[in-house]
Amino acid sequence: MIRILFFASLRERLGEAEVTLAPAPELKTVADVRAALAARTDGRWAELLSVEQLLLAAVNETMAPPETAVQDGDVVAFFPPVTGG
Amino acid sequence: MIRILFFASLRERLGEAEVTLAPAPELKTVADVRAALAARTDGRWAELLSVEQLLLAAVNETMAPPETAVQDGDVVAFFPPVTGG
Amino acid sequence: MTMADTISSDLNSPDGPFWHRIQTAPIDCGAAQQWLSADIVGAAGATVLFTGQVRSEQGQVSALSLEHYPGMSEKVLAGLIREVAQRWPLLRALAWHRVGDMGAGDAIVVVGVAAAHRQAAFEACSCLMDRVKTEVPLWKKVSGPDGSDWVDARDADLAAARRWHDSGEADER
Amino acid sequence: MTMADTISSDLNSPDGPFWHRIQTAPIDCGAAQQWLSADIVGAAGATVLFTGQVRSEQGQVSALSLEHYPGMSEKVLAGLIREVAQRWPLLRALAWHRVGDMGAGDAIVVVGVAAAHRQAAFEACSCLMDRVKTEVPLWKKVSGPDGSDWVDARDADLAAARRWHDSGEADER
Repeated sequence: MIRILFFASLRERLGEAEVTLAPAPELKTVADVRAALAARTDGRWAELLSVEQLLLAAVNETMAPPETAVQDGDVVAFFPPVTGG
Repeated sequence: MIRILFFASLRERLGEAEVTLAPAPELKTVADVRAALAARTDGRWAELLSVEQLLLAAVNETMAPPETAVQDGDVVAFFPPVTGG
Repeated sequence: MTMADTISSDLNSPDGPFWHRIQTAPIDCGAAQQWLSADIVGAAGATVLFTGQVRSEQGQVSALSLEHYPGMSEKVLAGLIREVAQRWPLLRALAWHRVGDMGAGDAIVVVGVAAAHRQAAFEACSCLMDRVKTEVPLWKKVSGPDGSDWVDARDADLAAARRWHDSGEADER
Repeated sequence: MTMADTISSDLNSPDGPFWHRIQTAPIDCGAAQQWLSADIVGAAGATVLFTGQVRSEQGQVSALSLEHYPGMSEKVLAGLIREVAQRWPLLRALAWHRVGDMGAGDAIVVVGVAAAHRQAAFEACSCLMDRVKTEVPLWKKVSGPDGSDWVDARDADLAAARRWHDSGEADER
Protein backbone atom coordinates (compact mmCIF):
# COMPACT_ATOMS: atom_id res chain seq x y z
CA MET A 1 0.00 0.00 0.00
CA ILE A 2 0.98 3.60 -0.41
CA ARG A 3 0.35 5.68 2.73
CA ILE A 4 -0.62 9.30 2.10
CA LEU A 5 -0.45 12.00 4.77
CA PHE A 6 -1.90 15.52 4.80
CA PHE A 7 -0.84 18.41 7.03
CA ALA A 8 -2.02 21.79 8.26
CA SER A 9 -4.70 23.63 6.25
CA LEU A 10 -4.85 20.84 3.67
CA ARG A 11 -5.52 18.24 6.36
CA GLU A 12 -8.15 20.46 7.94
CA ARG A 13 -9.96 21.30 4.70
CA LEU A 14 -9.93 17.70 3.46
CA GLY A 15 -11.11 16.48 6.83
CA GLU A 16 -8.55 13.66 6.61
CA ALA A 17 -5.06 13.27 8.00
CA GLU A 18 -4.24 10.05 6.19
CA VAL A 19 -5.47 7.76 3.41
CA THR A 20 -4.00 4.74 1.64
CA LEU A 21 -3.92 3.87 -2.04
CA ALA A 22 -3.33 0.42 -3.47
CA PRO A 23 -0.25 0.36 -5.72
CA ALA A 24 -1.20 0.37 -9.41
CA PRO A 25 0.68 0.58 -12.70
CA GLU A 26 -0.58 4.12 -13.34
CA LEU A 27 0.75 5.36 -9.90
CA LYS A 28 4.38 5.85 -10.88
CA THR A 29 5.11 9.31 -9.47
CA VAL A 30 4.08 11.89 -6.86
CA ALA A 31 2.15 13.68 -9.62
CA ASP A 32 0.27 10.46 -10.40
CA VAL A 33 -0.69 10.01 -6.74
CA ARG A 34 -1.90 13.58 -6.56
CA ALA A 35 -3.95 13.16 -9.73
CA ALA A 36 -5.53 9.98 -8.36
CA LEU A 37 -6.54 11.80 -5.18
CA ALA A 38 -7.86 14.80 -7.16
CA ALA A 39 -10.04 12.39 -9.14
CA ARG A 40 -12.05 11.54 -6.03
CA THR A 41 -15.54 12.98 -6.40
CA ASP A 42 -16.59 12.96 -2.74
CA GLY A 43 -15.92 16.12 -0.73
CA ARG A 44 -13.37 18.76 -1.79
CA TRP A 45 -10.60 16.48 -3.06
CA ALA A 46 -10.72 17.70 -6.65
CA GLU A 47 -10.52 21.33 -5.59
CA LEU A 48 -7.90 21.00 -2.82
CA LEU A 49 -5.53 18.69 -4.70
CA SER A 50 -5.90 20.22 -8.17
CA VAL A 51 -2.66 21.27 -9.84
CA GLU A 52 -3.70 24.92 -9.38
CA GLN A 53 -3.16 24.58 -5.62
CA LEU A 54 0.34 25.41 -4.40
CA LEU A 55 1.26 22.26 -2.50
CA LEU A 56 4.54 20.64 -1.55
CA ALA A 57 5.15 16.92 -1.33
CA ALA A 58 7.51 14.58 0.46
CA VAL A 59 8.27 10.91 -0.14
CA ASN A 60 9.51 9.01 2.91
CA GLU A 61 10.19 12.27 4.76
CA THR A 62 12.25 13.88 1.99
CA MET A 63 10.99 16.79 -0.11
CA ALA A 64 9.92 15.43 -3.48
CA PRO A 65 9.16 17.20 -6.78
CA PRO A 66 6.15 15.91 -8.79
CA GLU A 67 8.25 13.62 -10.96
CA THR A 68 9.62 11.68 -7.96
CA ALA A 69 9.04 7.91 -8.26
CA VAL A 70 6.61 6.26 -5.84
CA GLN A 71 6.36 2.56 -5.05
CA ASP A 72 4.56 0.13 -2.78
CA GLY A 73 5.36 0.84 0.89
CA ASP A 74 6.21 4.50 0.42
CA VAL A 75 4.82 7.27 2.59
CA VAL A 76 3.79 10.27 0.51
CA ALA A 77 2.89 13.56 2.22
CA PHE A 78 1.16 16.63 0.79
CA PHE A 79 1.16 19.99 2.54
CA PRO A 80 1.03 23.77 1.96
CA PRO A 81 4.24 25.88 1.85
CA VAL A 82 5.85 25.81 5.29
CA THR A 83 5.51 28.68 7.78
CA GLY A 84 7.72 27.82 10.77
CA GLY A 85 10.24 30.02 12.52
CA MET B 1 45.78 74.25 31.61
CA ILE B 2 45.36 71.56 28.98
CA ARG B 3 45.16 68.05 30.45
CA ILE B 4 46.63 65.32 28.29
CA LEU B 5 45.88 61.62 28.79
CA PHE B 6 47.58 58.55 27.33
CA PHE B 7 46.15 55.06 27.12
CA ALA B 8 47.20 51.45 26.58
CA SER B 9 50.54 50.75 24.87
CA LEU B 10 51.25 54.46 24.47
CA ARG B 11 50.76 55.06 28.20
CA GLU B 12 52.94 52.08 29.03
CA ARG B 13 55.76 52.97 26.65
CA LEU B 14 55.78 56.65 27.68
CA GLY B 15 55.69 55.68 31.33
CA GLU B 16 53.07 58.40 31.90
CA ALA B 17 49.29 58.31 32.08
CA GLU B 18 48.78 62.06 32.19
CA VAL B 19 50.63 65.38 31.71
CA THR B 20 49.52 68.99 31.52
CA LEU B 21 50.54 71.75 29.13
CA ALA B 22 50.11 75.45 29.76
CA PRO B 23 47.93 77.06 27.08
CA ALA B 24 50.01 78.96 24.54
CA PRO B 25 49.32 80.82 21.28
CA GLU B 26 51.05 78.10 19.27
CA LEU B 27 48.84 75.32 20.80
CA LYS B 28 45.79 75.82 18.59
CA THR B 29 44.97 72.25 17.54
CA VAL B 30 45.37 68.60 18.45
CA ALA B 31 48.24 68.43 15.97
CA ASP B 32 49.95 71.34 17.74
CA VAL B 33 49.63 69.59 21.11
CA ARG B 34 51.05 66.40 19.67
CA ALA B 35 53.98 68.30 18.12
CA ALA B 36 54.68 70.00 21.44
CA LEU B 37 54.80 66.63 23.19
CA ALA B 38 56.98 65.11 20.47
CA ALA B 39 59.42 67.98 20.97
CA ARG B 40 60.24 66.76 24.46
CA THR B 41 63.77 65.38 24.51
CA ASP B 42 63.58 63.29 27.65
CA GLY B 43 62.62 59.64 27.25
CA ARG B 44 60.83 58.32 24.16
CA TRP B 45 58.40 61.18 23.55
CA ALA B 46 59.81 62.15 20.15
CA GLU B 47 59.62 58.57 18.89
CA LEU B 48 56.26 57.59 20.37
CA LEU B 49 54.39 60.78 19.42
CA SER B 50 56.01 61.39 16.04
CA VAL B 51 53.61 61.79 13.13
CA GLU B 52 54.80 58.41 11.82
CA GLN B 53 53.04 56.67 14.72
CA LEU B 54 49.44 55.68 14.08
CA LEU B 55 47.65 57.32 16.99
CA LEU B 56 44.09 58.47 17.55
CA ALA B 57 43.07 61.50 19.58
CA ALA B 58 40.03 62.67 21.50
CA VAL B 59 39.15 66.12 22.81
CA ASN B 60 36.80 66.13 25.79
CA GLU B 61 35.90 62.47 25.20
CA THR B 62 35.02 62.91 21.52
CA MET B 63 37.18 61.52 18.71
CA ALA B 64 39.13 64.39 17.20
CA PRO B 65 41.09 64.66 13.94
CA PRO B 66 44.45 66.53 14.07
CA GLU B 67 42.93 69.86 12.98
CA THR B 68 40.49 69.94 15.93
CA ALA B 69 40.77 73.16 17.97
CA VAL B 70 42.09 72.94 21.53
CA GLN B 71 41.69 75.55 24.26
CA ASP B 72 42.42 76.11 27.92
CA GLY B 73 40.56 73.62 30.11
CA ASP B 74 40.27 70.92 27.44
CA VAL B 75 41.14 67.28 28.04
CA VAL B 76 43.08 65.83 25.11
CA ALA B 77 43.71 62.09 24.90
CA PHE B 78 46.10 60.15 22.66
CA PHE B 79 45.88 56.42 22.15
CA PRO B 80 46.56 53.61 19.66
CA PRO B 81 43.80 52.25 17.38
CA VAL B 82 41.18 50.56 19.52
CA THR B 83 40.97 46.78 19.95
CA GLY B 84 37.86 46.08 22.00
CA GLY B 85 35.11 43.55 21.33
CA MET C 1 -1.30 12.60 13.12
CA THR C 2 -2.66 16.08 13.82
CA MET C 3 -0.77 18.32 16.21
CA ALA C 4 2.36 16.66 17.47
CA ASP C 5 2.22 16.50 21.20
CA THR C 6 5.28 14.52 21.99
CA ILE C 7 8.81 15.67 22.49
CA SER C 8 10.73 14.09 19.66
CA SER C 9 13.53 11.71 20.38
CA ASP C 10 17.02 13.20 20.53
CA LEU C 11 19.30 11.22 18.26
CA ASN C 12 21.70 14.13 18.55
CA SER C 13 22.80 15.37 21.95
CA PRO C 14 24.15 18.24 24.05
CA ASP C 15 27.48 16.38 24.14
CA GLY C 16 28.08 16.71 20.39
CA PRO C 17 28.72 19.91 18.42
CA PHE C 18 25.21 20.02 16.90
CA TRP C 19 21.91 19.98 18.74
CA HIS C 20 18.49 20.08 17.10
CA ARG C 21 15.21 19.57 18.85
CA ILE C 22 11.47 19.82 18.16
CA GLN C 23 9.76 20.39 21.48
CA THR C 24 6.37 21.16 22.99
CA ALA C 25 7.90 22.47 26.23
CA PRO C 26 8.76 26.19 26.45
CA ILE C 27 12.15 27.06 24.98
CA ASP C 28 14.84 28.11 27.44
CA CYS C 29 16.88 30.68 25.48
CA GLY C 30 19.31 31.15 28.37
CA ALA C 31 20.13 27.46 28.30
CA ALA C 32 20.73 27.68 24.54
CA GLN C 33 23.17 30.57 25.00
CA GLN C 34 24.92 28.76 27.82
CA TRP C 35 25.40 25.62 25.74
CA LEU C 36 26.78 27.61 22.78
CA SER C 37 29.29 29.45 24.95
CA ALA C 38 30.47 26.36 26.79
CA ASP C 39 33.33 25.58 24.46
CA ILE C 40 35.88 23.93 26.70
CA VAL C 41 38.84 24.35 24.36
CA GLY C 42 38.29 28.11 24.22
CA ALA C 43 38.46 28.19 20.42
CA ALA C 44 35.10 29.90 19.94
CA GLY C 45 35.47 33.65 19.91
CA ALA C 46 31.96 34.46 18.78
CA THR C 47 28.43 33.22 19.30
CA VAL C 48 25.30 34.49 17.60
CA LEU C 49 21.89 33.49 18.94
CA PHE C 50 18.63 34.21 17.17
CA THR C 51 15.22 33.89 18.81
CA GLY C 52 11.86 34.17 17.11
CA GLN C 53 8.92 35.03 19.33
CA VAL C 54 5.14 35.21 18.90
CA ARG C 55 4.20 38.81 18.06
CA SER C 56 0.89 40.06 19.36
CA GLU C 57 0.33 42.22 16.23
CA GLN C 58 -1.49 44.90 18.22
CA GLY C 59 -3.74 42.39 19.95
CA GLN C 60 -4.73 40.61 16.72
CA VAL C 61 -2.82 37.52 17.83
CA SER C 62 -3.61 36.00 21.20
CA ALA C 63 -2.41 32.46 20.57
CA LEU C 64 -0.39 30.51 18.06
CA SER C 65 -0.48 26.83 17.31
CA LEU C 66 2.28 25.08 15.42
CA GLU C 67 1.83 21.80 13.58
CA HIS C 68 4.74 19.78 12.23
CA TYR C 69 5.41 16.56 10.35
CA PRO C 70 6.87 14.39 13.10
CA GLY C 71 9.97 12.56 11.96
CA MET C 72 10.50 14.68 8.86
CA SER C 73 10.82 17.98 10.74
CA GLU C 74 13.65 16.62 12.91
CA LYS C 75 15.36 15.08 9.89
CA VAL C 76 15.26 18.31 7.86
CA LEU C 77 16.43 20.39 10.84
CA ALA C 78 19.40 18.08 11.41
CA GLY C 79 20.27 18.21 7.71
CA LEU C 80 20.17 22.02 7.63
CA ILE C 81 22.57 22.26 10.57
CA ARG C 82 24.96 19.85 8.87
CA GLU C 83 24.86 21.81 5.61
CA VAL C 84 25.43 25.17 7.29
CA ALA C 85 28.33 23.70 9.28
CA GLN C 86 29.89 22.54 6.00
CA ARG C 87 29.77 26.04 4.57
CA TRP C 88 31.09 27.95 7.61
CA PRO C 89 33.60 26.66 10.16
CA LEU C 90 31.33 26.22 13.17
CA LEU C 91 32.32 24.86 16.56
CA ARG C 92 28.75 24.45 17.74
CA ALA C 93 25.29 24.92 16.27
CA LEU C 94 21.80 24.43 17.62
CA ALA C 95 18.24 24.76 16.38
CA TRP C 96 15.35 24.20 18.74
CA HIS C 97 11.83 24.66 17.44
CA ARG C 98 8.70 24.61 19.53
CA VAL C 99 5.44 23.02 18.31
CA GLY C 100 1.96 22.94 19.80
CA ASP C 101 0.19 25.81 21.53
CA MET C 102 1.84 29.03 22.65
CA GLY C 103 0.98 32.65 23.44
CA ALA C 104 2.19 36.14 22.57
CA GLY C 105 5.79 36.67 23.66
CA ASP C 106 6.65 32.98 23.79
CA ALA C 107 9.77 31.84 21.97
CA ILE C 108 8.93 29.81 18.85
CA VAL C 109 12.45 29.05 17.75
CA VAL C 110 16.02 29.55 18.81
CA VAL C 111 18.92 29.11 16.42
CA GLY C 112 22.53 29.70 17.41
CA VAL C 113 26.09 29.09 16.35
CA ALA C 114 29.59 29.37 17.80
CA ALA C 115 32.59 30.11 15.59
CA ALA C 116 36.12 31.47 15.87
CA HIS C 117 35.17 34.76 14.18
CA ARG C 118 32.07 36.91 14.21
CA GLN C 119 31.49 37.30 10.47
CA ALA C 120 31.10 33.54 10.03
CA ALA C 121 28.87 33.36 13.10
CA PHE C 122 26.51 36.09 11.87
CA GLU C 123 26.28 34.66 8.36
CA ALA C 124 25.81 31.05 9.45
CA CYS C 125 23.11 31.94 11.99
CA SER C 126 21.24 34.12 9.51
CA CYS C 127 21.42 31.44 6.80
CA LEU C 128 20.32 28.67 9.16
CA MET C 129 17.32 30.72 10.28
CA ASP C 130 16.28 31.63 6.72
CA ARG C 131 16.39 27.97 5.77
CA VAL C 132 14.50 26.83 8.88
CA LYS C 133 11.71 29.21 7.90
CA THR C 134 11.38 27.85 4.39
CA GLU C 135 12.40 24.18 4.50
CA VAL C 136 11.25 22.55 7.74
CA PRO C 137 7.71 21.12 7.60
CA LEU C 138 6.09 23.39 10.20
CA TRP C 139 2.85 25.33 9.91
CA LYS C 140 1.53 28.18 12.02
CA LYS C 141 -2.08 28.84 12.88
CA VAL C 142 -2.89 32.07 14.70
CA SER C 143 -5.88 32.82 16.88
CA GLY C 144 -7.22 36.25 17.75
CA PRO C 145 -10.47 38.04 18.48
CA ASP C 146 -11.69 37.29 14.92
CA GLY C 147 -11.12 33.53 15.10
CA SER C 148 -8.20 31.45 13.89
CA ASP C 149 -6.50 30.90 10.56
CA TRP C 150 -3.44 29.36 8.98
CA VAL C 151 -0.57 31.72 8.23
CA ASP C 152 0.34 32.14 4.56
CA ALA C 153 3.92 31.61 3.45
CA ARG C 154 5.66 34.91 2.77
CA ASP C 155 7.47 35.67 -0.49
CA ALA C 156 9.98 37.67 1.54
CA ASP C 157 10.98 34.52 3.43
CA LEU C 158 11.51 32.59 0.20
CA ALA C 159 13.58 35.47 -1.18
CA ALA C 160 15.66 35.57 2.01
CA ALA C 161 16.38 31.85 1.77
CA ARG C 162 17.28 32.15 -1.93
CA ARG C 163 20.05 34.66 -1.09
CA TRP C 164 22.12 31.80 0.33
CA HIS C 165 21.54 29.57 -2.68
CA ASP C 166 22.67 32.26 -5.09
CA SER C 167 25.95 32.76 -3.26
CA GLY C 168 27.26 29.24 -3.12
CA GLU C 169 25.98 26.33 -1.16
CA ALA C 170 23.11 25.04 -3.26
CA ASP C 171 25.12 25.43 -6.47
CA GLU C 172 27.65 22.97 -5.12
CA ARG C 173 25.16 20.21 -4.42
CA MET D 1 43.95 56.55 35.25
CA THR D 2 45.43 53.18 34.31
CA MET D 3 43.15 50.18 34.23
CA ALA D 4 39.61 51.12 35.01
CA ASP D 5 38.51 49.21 38.04
CA THR D 6 35.17 50.76 38.73
CA ILE D 7 31.80 49.89 37.35
CA SER D 8 30.75 52.93 35.41
CA SER D 9 27.64 54.79 36.37
CA ASP D 10 24.46 53.83 34.54
CA LEU D 11 22.81 56.90 33.11
CA ASN D 12 20.77 54.53 30.98
CA SER D 13 18.78 51.74 32.58
CA PRO D 14 17.11 48.35 32.19
CA ASP D 15 13.76 50.17 32.21
CA GLY D 16 14.44 52.03 28.95
CA PRO D 17 14.79 50.53 25.47
CA PHE D 18 18.60 50.90 25.37
CA TRP D 19 21.09 49.59 27.87
CA HIS D 20 24.86 50.07 27.67
CA ARG D 21 27.34 49.17 30.35
CA ILE D 22 31.09 48.98 30.89
CA GLN D 23 31.70 46.49 33.68
CA THR D 24 34.47 44.68 35.52
CA ALA D 25 32.11 41.96 36.78
CA PRO D 26 31.61 38.85 34.62
CA ILE D 27 28.99 39.30 31.90
CA ASP D 28 25.77 37.34 32.34
CA CYS D 29 24.74 36.50 28.76
CA GLY D 30 21.58 34.77 29.92
CA ALA D 31 20.44 37.96 31.65
CA ALA D 32 21.11 39.91 28.45
CA GLN D 33 18.97 37.51 26.41
CA GLN D 34 16.22 37.62 29.01
CA TRP D 35 16.14 41.42 29.00
CA LEU D 36 15.99 41.55 25.18
CA SER D 37 13.11 39.08 25.01
CA ALA D 38 11.09 40.73 27.75
CA ASP D 39 9.07 42.96 25.48
CA ILE D 40 5.76 43.31 27.28
CA VAL D 41 3.79 44.57 24.28
CA GLY D 42 4.75 41.48 22.27
CA ALA D 43 5.83 43.54 19.27
CA ALA D 44 9.32 42.07 19.03
CA GLY D 45 9.36 39.03 16.78
CA ALA D 46 13.12 38.63 16.63
CA THR D 47 16.14 39.00 18.86
CA VAL D 48 19.77 38.57 17.86
CA LEU D 49 22.43 38.31 20.55
CA PHE D 50 26.15 38.36 19.83
CA THR D 51 28.78 37.38 22.39
CA GLY D 52 32.54 37.74 22.03
CA GLN D 53 34.67 35.51 24.21
CA VAL D 54 38.36 35.20 24.99
CA ARG D 55 39.87 32.60 22.68
CA SER D 56 42.73 30.51 24.05
CA GLU D 57 44.47 30.41 20.62
CA GLN D 58 45.81 26.90 21.25
CA GLY D 59 47.12 27.80 24.69
CA GLN D 60 48.90 30.96 23.51
CA VAL D 61 46.45 33.10 25.47
CA SER D 62 45.94 32.39 29.16
CA ALA D 63 44.66 35.78 30.26
CA LEU D 64 43.37 38.98 28.76
CA SER D 65 43.32 42.44 30.25
CA LEU D 66 41.17 45.22 28.86
CA GLU D 67 41.84 48.89 29.40
CA HIS D 68 39.34 51.60 28.53
CA TYR D 69 39.00 55.38 28.65
CA PRO D 70 36.51 55.81 31.51
CA GLY D 71 33.79 58.26 30.61
CA MET D 72 34.49 58.27 26.91
CA SER D 73 33.94 54.53 26.43
CA GLU D 74 30.43 54.75 27.94
CA LYS D 75 29.63 57.85 25.89
CA VAL D 76 30.72 56.29 22.60
CA LEU D 77 28.87 53.05 23.37
CA ALA D 78 25.65 54.95 24.12
CA GLY D 79 26.03 56.98 20.92
CA LEU D 80 26.54 53.86 18.78
CA ILE D 81 23.36 52.29 20.12
CA ARG D 82 21.42 55.46 19.38
CA GLU D 83 22.76 55.64 15.84
CA VAL D 84 22.03 52.00 15.07
CA ALA D 85 18.50 52.40 16.47
CA GLN D 86 17.97 55.33 14.10
CA ARG D 87 18.91 53.24 11.10
CA TRP D 88 16.90 50.10 11.95
CA PRO D 89 13.57 50.01 13.81
CA LEU D 90 14.69 48.46 17.10
CA LEU D 91 12.52 47.84 20.11
CA ARG D 92 15.47 47.16 22.42
CA ALA D 93 19.24 47.22 22.15
CA LEU D 94 22.02 46.52 24.59
CA ALA D 95 25.80 46.57 24.61
CA TRP D 96 27.70 45.42 27.67
CA HIS D 97 31.47 45.42 27.56
CA ARG D 98 33.75 43.99 30.19
CA VAL D 99 37.04 45.65 31.18
CA GLY D 100 39.83 44.54 33.49
CA ASP D 101 41.22 41.02 33.82
CA MET D 102 39.64 37.92 32.37
CA GLY D 103 40.56 34.40 31.26
CA ALA D 104 40.06 32.11 28.26
CA GLY D 105 36.37 31.42 27.63
CA ASP D 106 35.14 34.49 29.51
CA ALA D 107 32.68 36.76 27.72
CA ILE D 108 34.28 40.09 26.73
CA VAL D 109 31.26 41.68 25.16
CA VAL D 110 27.59 41.05 24.54
CA VAL D 111 25.59 43.03 22.00
CA GLY D 112 21.94 42.37 21.28
CA VAL D 113 18.87 43.82 19.64
CA ALA D 114 15.13 43.13 19.47
CA ALA D 115 13.11 44.05 16.38
CA ALA D 116 9.85 43.13 14.72
CA HIS D 117 11.60 41.26 11.91
CA ARG D 118 14.71 39.14 11.73
CA GLN D 119 16.52 40.82 8.83
CA ALA D 120 16.66 44.13 10.70
CA ALA D 121 17.74 42.37 13.88
CA PHE D 122 20.64 40.55 12.19
CA GLU D 123 21.85 43.65 10.36
CA ALA D 124 21.57 45.99 13.34
CA CYS D 125 23.37 43.58 15.68
CA SER D 126 26.15 42.95 13.18
CA CYS D 127 26.60 46.69 12.53
CA LEU D 128 26.60 47.54 16.22
CA MET D 129 29.26 44.93 16.92
CA ASP D 130 31.48 46.03 14.02
CA ARG D 131 31.32 49.60 15.29
CA VAL D 132 31.97 48.63 18.92
CA LYS D 133 35.15 46.91 17.74
CA THR D 134 36.46 49.95 15.92
CA GLU D 135 35.10 53.02 17.71
CA VAL D 136 34.94 52.45 21.46
CA PRO D 137 38.20 53.36 23.29
CA LEU D 138 39.10 49.88 24.55
CA TRP D 139 42.43 48.11 24.30
CA LYS D 140 43.29 44.44 24.76
CA LYS D 141 46.48 43.07 26.24
CA VAL D 142 46.98 39.31 26.12
CA SER D 143 49.17 37.17 28.35
CA GLY D 144 50.48 33.74 27.54
CA PRO D 145 53.48 31.50 28.15
CA ASP D 146 55.71 33.97 26.23
CA GLY D 147 54.72 37.05 28.25
CA SER D 148 52.17 39.72 27.55
CA ASP D 149 51.59 42.21 24.77
CA TRP D 150 49.06 44.66 23.41
CA VAL D 151 46.86 43.40 20.59
CA ASP D 152 47.24 45.20 17.26
CA ALA D 153 44.15 46.61 15.55
CA ARG D 154 43.09 44.43 12.62
CA ASP D 155 42.53 45.79 9.12
CA ALA D 156 39.72 43.26 8.76
CA ASP D 157 37.85 44.93 11.62
CA LEU D 158 38.18 48.35 10.04
CA ALA D 159 36.99 46.97 6.72
CA ALA D 160 34.00 45.32 8.42
CA ALA D 161 33.01 48.60 10.06
CA ARG D 162 33.41 50.50 6.79
CA ARG D 163 30.78 48.26 5.15
CA TRP D 164 28.10 50.06 7.14
CA HIS D 165 29.40 53.50 6.25
CA ASP D 166 29.38 52.72 2.55
CA SER D 167 25.75 51.67 2.66
CA GLY D 168 24.20 54.64 4.32
CA GLU D 169 24.48 55.80 7.89
CA ALA D 170 27.74 57.72 7.94
CA ASP D 171 26.93 59.45 4.66
CA GLU D 172 23.89 60.98 6.25
CA ARG D 173 25.72 62.54 9.17
